[in-house]
Amino acid sequence: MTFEPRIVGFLCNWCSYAGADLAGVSRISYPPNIRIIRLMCSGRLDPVIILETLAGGADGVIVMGCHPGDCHYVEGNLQAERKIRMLKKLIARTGLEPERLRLEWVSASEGGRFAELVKDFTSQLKKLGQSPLAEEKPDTKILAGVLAAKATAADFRLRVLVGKEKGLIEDANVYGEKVPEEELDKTMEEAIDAEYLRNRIYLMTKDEPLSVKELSKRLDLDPKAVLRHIVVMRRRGLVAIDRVEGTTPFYTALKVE
Amino acid sequence: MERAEEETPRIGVFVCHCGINIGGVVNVPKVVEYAKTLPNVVYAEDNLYTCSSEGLSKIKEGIGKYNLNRVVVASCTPRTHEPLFRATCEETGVNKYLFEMANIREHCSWAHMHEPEKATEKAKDIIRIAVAKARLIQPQKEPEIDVTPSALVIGGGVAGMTAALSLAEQGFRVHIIEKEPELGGTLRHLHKLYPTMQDASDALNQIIKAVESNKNIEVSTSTTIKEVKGFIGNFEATVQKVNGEAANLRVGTIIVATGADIFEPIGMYGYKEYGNVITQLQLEQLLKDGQLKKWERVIMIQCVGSREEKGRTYCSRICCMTALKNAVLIKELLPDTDVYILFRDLQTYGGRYEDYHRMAQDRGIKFIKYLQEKPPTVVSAENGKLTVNVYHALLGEQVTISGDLVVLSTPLTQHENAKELSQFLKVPLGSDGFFFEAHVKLRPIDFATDGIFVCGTAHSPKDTAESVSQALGVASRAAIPMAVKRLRTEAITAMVNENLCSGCGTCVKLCPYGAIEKDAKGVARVTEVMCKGCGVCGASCPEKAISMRHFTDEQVTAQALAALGRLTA
Amino acid sequence: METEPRIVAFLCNWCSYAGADVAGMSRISYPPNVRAMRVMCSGRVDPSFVIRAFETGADGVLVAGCHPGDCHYVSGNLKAEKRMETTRKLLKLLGLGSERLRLEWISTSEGAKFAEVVRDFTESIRKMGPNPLRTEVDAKASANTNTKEVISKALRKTNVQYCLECGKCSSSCPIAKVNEAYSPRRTVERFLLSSEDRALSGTDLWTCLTCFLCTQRCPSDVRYPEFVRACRGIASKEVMEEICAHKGIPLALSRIMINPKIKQERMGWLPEGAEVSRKGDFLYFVGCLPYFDVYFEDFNLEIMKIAQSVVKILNKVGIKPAILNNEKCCGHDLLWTGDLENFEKLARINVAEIKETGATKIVTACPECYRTLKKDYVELLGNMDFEVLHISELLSKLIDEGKIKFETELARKVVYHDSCRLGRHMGVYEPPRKVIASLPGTELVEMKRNRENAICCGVNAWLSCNKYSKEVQIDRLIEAKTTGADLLVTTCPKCQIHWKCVTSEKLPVDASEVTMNMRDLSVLVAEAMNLA
Amino acid sequence: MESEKAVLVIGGGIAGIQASLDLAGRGLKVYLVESSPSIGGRMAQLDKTFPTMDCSMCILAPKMIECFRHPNITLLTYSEVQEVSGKAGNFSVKVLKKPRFIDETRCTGCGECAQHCPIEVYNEFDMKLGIRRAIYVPFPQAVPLKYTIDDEHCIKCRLCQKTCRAEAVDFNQQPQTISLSVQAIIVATGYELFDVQRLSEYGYGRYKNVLVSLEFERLLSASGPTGGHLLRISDGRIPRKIAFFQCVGSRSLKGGVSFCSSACCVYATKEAILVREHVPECEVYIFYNDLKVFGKGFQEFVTRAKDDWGIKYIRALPGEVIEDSKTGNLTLWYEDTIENLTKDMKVDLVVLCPALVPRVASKELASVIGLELDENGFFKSKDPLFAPIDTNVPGVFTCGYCQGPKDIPESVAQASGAAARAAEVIALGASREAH
Repeated sequence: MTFEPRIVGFLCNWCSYAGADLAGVSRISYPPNIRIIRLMCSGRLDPVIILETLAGGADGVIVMGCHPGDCHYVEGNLQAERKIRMLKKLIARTGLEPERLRLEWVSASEGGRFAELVKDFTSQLKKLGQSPLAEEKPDTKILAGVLAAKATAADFRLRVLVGKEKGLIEDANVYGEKVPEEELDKTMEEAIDAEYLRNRIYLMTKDEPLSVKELSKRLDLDPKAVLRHIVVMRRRGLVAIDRVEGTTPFYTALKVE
Repeated sequence: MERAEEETPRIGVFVCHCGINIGGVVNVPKVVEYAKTLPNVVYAEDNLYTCSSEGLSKIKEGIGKYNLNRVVVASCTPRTHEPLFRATCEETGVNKYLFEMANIREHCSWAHMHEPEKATEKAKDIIRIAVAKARLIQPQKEPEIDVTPSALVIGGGVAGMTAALSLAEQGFRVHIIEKEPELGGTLRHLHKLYPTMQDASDALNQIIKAVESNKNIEVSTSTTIKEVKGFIGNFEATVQKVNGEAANLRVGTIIVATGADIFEPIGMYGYKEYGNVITQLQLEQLLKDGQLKKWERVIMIQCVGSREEKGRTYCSRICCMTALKNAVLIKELLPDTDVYILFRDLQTYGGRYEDYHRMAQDRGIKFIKYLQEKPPTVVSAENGKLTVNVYHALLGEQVTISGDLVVLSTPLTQHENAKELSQFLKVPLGSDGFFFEAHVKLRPIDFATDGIFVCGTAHSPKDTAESVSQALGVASRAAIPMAVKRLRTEAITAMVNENLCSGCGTCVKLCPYGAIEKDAKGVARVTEVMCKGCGVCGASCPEKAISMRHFTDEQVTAQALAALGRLTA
Repeated sequence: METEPRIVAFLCNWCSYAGADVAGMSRISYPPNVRAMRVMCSGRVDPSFVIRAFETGADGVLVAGCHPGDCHYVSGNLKAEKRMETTRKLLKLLGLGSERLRLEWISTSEGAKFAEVVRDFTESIRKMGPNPLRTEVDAKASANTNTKEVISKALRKTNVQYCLECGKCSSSCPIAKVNEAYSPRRTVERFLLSSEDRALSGTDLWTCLTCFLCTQRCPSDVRYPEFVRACRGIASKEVMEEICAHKGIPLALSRIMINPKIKQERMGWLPEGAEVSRKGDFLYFVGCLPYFDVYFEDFNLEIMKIAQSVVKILNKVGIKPAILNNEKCCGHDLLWTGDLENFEKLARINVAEIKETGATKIVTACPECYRTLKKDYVELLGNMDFEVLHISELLSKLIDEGKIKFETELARKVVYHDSCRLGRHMGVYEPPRKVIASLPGTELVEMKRNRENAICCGVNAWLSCNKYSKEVQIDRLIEAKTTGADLLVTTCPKCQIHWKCVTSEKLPVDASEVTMNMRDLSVLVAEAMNLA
Repeated sequence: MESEKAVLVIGGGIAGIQASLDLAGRGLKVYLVESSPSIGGRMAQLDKTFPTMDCSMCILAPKMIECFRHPNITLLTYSEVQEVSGKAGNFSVKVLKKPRFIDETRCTGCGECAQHCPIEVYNEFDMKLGIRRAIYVPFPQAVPLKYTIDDEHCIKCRLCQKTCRAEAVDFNQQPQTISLSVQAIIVATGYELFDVQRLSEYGYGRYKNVLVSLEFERLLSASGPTGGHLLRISDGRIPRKIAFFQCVGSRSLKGGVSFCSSACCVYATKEAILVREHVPECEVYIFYNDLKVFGKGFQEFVTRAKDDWGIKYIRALPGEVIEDSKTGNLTLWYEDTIENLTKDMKVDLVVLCPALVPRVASKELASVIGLELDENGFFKSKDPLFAPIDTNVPGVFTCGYCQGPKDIPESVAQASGAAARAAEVIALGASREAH
């Protein structure tokens, strides 16, 4: 039997869902691999939900919203775009293919485009193969990565950066300065890196106390960098020293309220 | 009679054949059997047409017989049919938000009509997703608010007065506040109005008389806005007279009819340098005062300070007609005077203005098209004359005209203090400085913020007839909430968990409707009646402190997992 | 009034002029009536010199050249012989008498012959009496007009002030497409800006074909050709004369006809057995065909066949048309060259003569006569008591009524060309097509640009026949040819003349691409009726 | 109570829809009469709207559905107003409901019937570029989503009847006259296209690749006959060069209408941008006379089209179009009035922007109601300046294009204005009753 990818589609009510309706009304056929979930706006989609879906074994997730300028809620679709951009960077770090997540604009009159996109995504995923997180044999390493990513996406820092991205670029920060887009991109990149690793560390140390050396081995990361994260995490009250073996402290995750 | 939310979900699933539209592809009985196996599903059946009166009574029957407190209909798209099924649920005492729809026609049978087996599997999945959500949905209430049946009209020009008169005739109280000592706005400075050539002051006096004698209208001149609080139905405006006297007005709706300024072209074409370079506005005054001289030649220049490459990029719409009108008036009084109009593109649009243009042609008014990149030049010549040099684009030749008077047609521009008003009202200005409507196409006189409207030249340059049309339009838009007195607002709104909120303000910035603000405690508070339920705030909240009614993270996640086959009891 | 004959003599430099010298040197006396003009060759004497000489009152014209074989320029004298023969025919038609023009061969040594010729010619002219045109030395309309007033009236009358400068005219105008210096729009704009000097003193006004294609398409209903017509009256005549084809002969002929003393001899074409009358309800207005027949004899167009066919057809269906013996030019070309004064004179004469016949119906086979009689006369003189029909309208009606029987299968593929006057000017598009379509064995095909979009034959009122008009003509002929038709039918004799003219010159394309059989509609119908 | 009062709205385009929603929203009863089987009007046919490039159907469909759902609105589609009597505050109206041959209460809009109908007819909604069946909805988002049998083309094979499980097909349906009593009337009958065949120099109807703009709009639309692929319908080729002609029949003293349709310069710009979106290498030329950029954001829109999209504007109205009969390509002649040169251009497609003219049917309606028309056939305003929405008949108001050229937002604003005026009439009546 050939591999049939399972796709979850999150569609905005006003344009894309209507576009999918029109594909049906026009009897345009497309692969039956997509399962559609209706949202009021593509901007509604919390990154955590997408990561949850991927962790749940979806072979692909496609988010569809109104074309820029068409959003029923002014610019929720652009917010979605920012989130997806961040998510793709995050996913890239987990070992899961970021191509499993797509964002597309489909208007209410683009039944053909909807079908075309589903067709295209399905064949793209067929080439990519089954998700390593699909039920039968989830790749534990990648799963750990995705779960860390999920935790990262739920964290304050990235969310605030994404949420304020538009304001920072277009208006100004509290000091009345506009932040150049490239600069913000760099900040974002660094934040993704840092927060993702911290969450990895947190999840690892939740299972068992680990030393910097061990963490560095498992994360394939310079011990110095690991230690820097540990320091930050200790300050935030995320990890504490469980025990010291010889001169080596072992860290363990703290429960967070 | 509504069923309590704490009850265990008892879900009924109704699967529609839609004639053979679904049934011809999807194996409906098999799907029904499958639905019965899903958690919390206590009943499932199939119907030929669930939306027929017969189908609807089957739903009602099911609700009664099996004590259902959640209903899932698997048929077509909720975009057209959901209201019908919701209404059916409500008739039986099930809150309409306890209904969920599975679209197995548009998204399944029609799209996969050549793969019946796969379509059947997909239909099962779609129903599973719907059931996953149905298990978690809660009854919702659409909040109701009272509307104060009075309006505040900001600006006492022709637009504001027309809107006020119509609202008053419809039976509502209206407050007009005007910053000038008298009503009338821009029309006070005009001589005649095109295309009817009616005398502007005559017309204005009639309207002012009607306004002043209308017992539903209260006028405050020399008055400006100091503060506006509240939301649709319940605005509270603080207004202040020039003498410092302040007052509070409680109104249900607000109309912005603040008009526009007329651009003064200082430093352009010798304006203020040569006495005989004037603006159309000044010419209106000369015409009004009967101060024309026996000019040999009058030259009008269009697009002075409008349609610029940068800055005032917009076309001011009324200048071509104004120039034509004044040129014709000059010709009437001084038939031997040559009148030239130097234009870029003649904006003689619509049903009547072309005829007006032809009338000007009949009178021998001369038209010269100039190019933006080769604008005319005006220099002073001997004996008080002016020399205008212009590249006649349509002949490809330089033309020199010696004239006695140069008239500059300048655009309408936004008032300087509009920015302040836009902040008071939390309504936006566009890049051209004019007030920016909710939607350029279909909500041209509404603001995104409910209960506040815009008309006249505050919105964009327009002439009297167009301002009147818009003002009447606003009189309808503003009347709607005041006529119904109580408003039901969106139930699908954002909720803030105050304990989680850190007061970072991300949501405040993101909300396109200004529905979220930080309260005294520094946490976000949603004004439900202003919220439209898009959910952008929730998806972006750094603390995940905001949840969306009827589209909670839990519900959406459950649907996503159900799509992957993960639905557990 | 002076009655002494005034004779103009054109003498060739090498033989005859020298002959005249010899006559003098030999002190041979001859009458003093001759005013001699030296030309390098008798071949230089254009018929227009002769016609203009008569128009301005000469009683006789003598052209003298070398004897055949002696020509200093090989064969100039032979050309002169042919031209003078044509000119003599024209003079005959005009009723001036061909004898007023004499061509003689006089060599250097023949002083006596020169004197003899002059003597003899003077005598014969004296017998003929003075040139009837002699008293009326009024060749040109007196330009006693206020330019500003003419323009402002014309602007209003022809909607020029409504011009929106869109350029639809120039991109429709067949001339503007090939001559980038020309644009009706720009001409109009100059008038509107009161900077019309260039237009009035240049060629712009004379370039217009008055084909009405621009007017047909102008959204502002600017009737540019009519505007041009009105302004030609105040535009430079020198420019006009420079660009006038055939040295202005056709216009001169028209002007000559105005003279009441002119009694034309123009009825020679009537076919044998033709039944025509002097008076009657039904009049056939022949037009200038007899003159064209003479002047364009070389084209072998059998121009008179048109008139003959018309009469035969009319007779066949039982109509005995009245024909004016002294029918004057309708004045079309004068009108369109801005000579309103002379046009009016012709109009009044013709209308009076028509009234005389008692005709209530006039048929013409010439689109220009058709327009002029039906429209311009009415505009000038008010409504007429007669109805004007184009032959195609009449034929179409007769076919409808079953009064026409066709005898011959023509087996022709015919393409029809709408002449500007019949088509766009007068809106007659369908009758000629109907007539052609009803001819047995005839297939009617259309050019791409037909009916209201048809392209002019390239010349109007004998003006501006130049490289641009030739481009237009060749383009049109190629268009006709590419339809695959084997016969090009028109209702306007002038279209045929202009095309024939262009194809008889050096062509920029292969002759096979443009050469086509041409036929006038009436001739074709007569053929089908076996009346040819 | 206002709820007993009713207003008749004639015309189910965006203006009529907006007026109805405003009135219904404030609690008045509305009868919305539309002559075609669905409301939506011209706007439903548009792909995008200028200057925001909003998807037209995306923003219109919710309003259409709202009309259908609104308890205060009675939709009378496929219906015509036949008789109006009475006066402001008390009109009696007779509406003729044409037989759809479908029981609207039974039809579920499932479309099974159309799948089986053997008759194919050119679809008017797609400007006859696409195909529909003899039993049809004009377009998938039609409101109401009820099928109609096109009596003219139906061959009565009754296959639809056999396939309809809802038993909605009723060949015995008769025209039905409905009597209404209303207090005020709003007329919003919109426009139709000027017959561009009258300008034979452009060859519309003779040349396959000369289209009118509304046809082109359908060709661009994702829901149109080519599924949104920009192709020449004549031969399926992708056009590489397209010319738009402005003022085809408008601003004319002869052979057209004297007024300016007001929207063409900008909608042509929109279509031009869409062309570049669809086929980036396709060159687009817009031939115009005066660029009418008077509306909000229009000038900026045109500037963007020039600078960002590379649309070329040439100030000229072309004189003529000539087809190459072999390739179907077109040569057009124009005088570039800025360069002052007359030249030709070869293009693959010519799109004519015709004058938008008041509907022929509005003449009939005018006589039914007693409304005056102006010389251009628009409903005449009582006072063009201060009572633009009022007509010569008290209690009857007009809005939208039928009252004079305007774009969508102007129509929408004016429709609300008409609603306000109608509400005033009712308020006046109510206060009289009270006294």
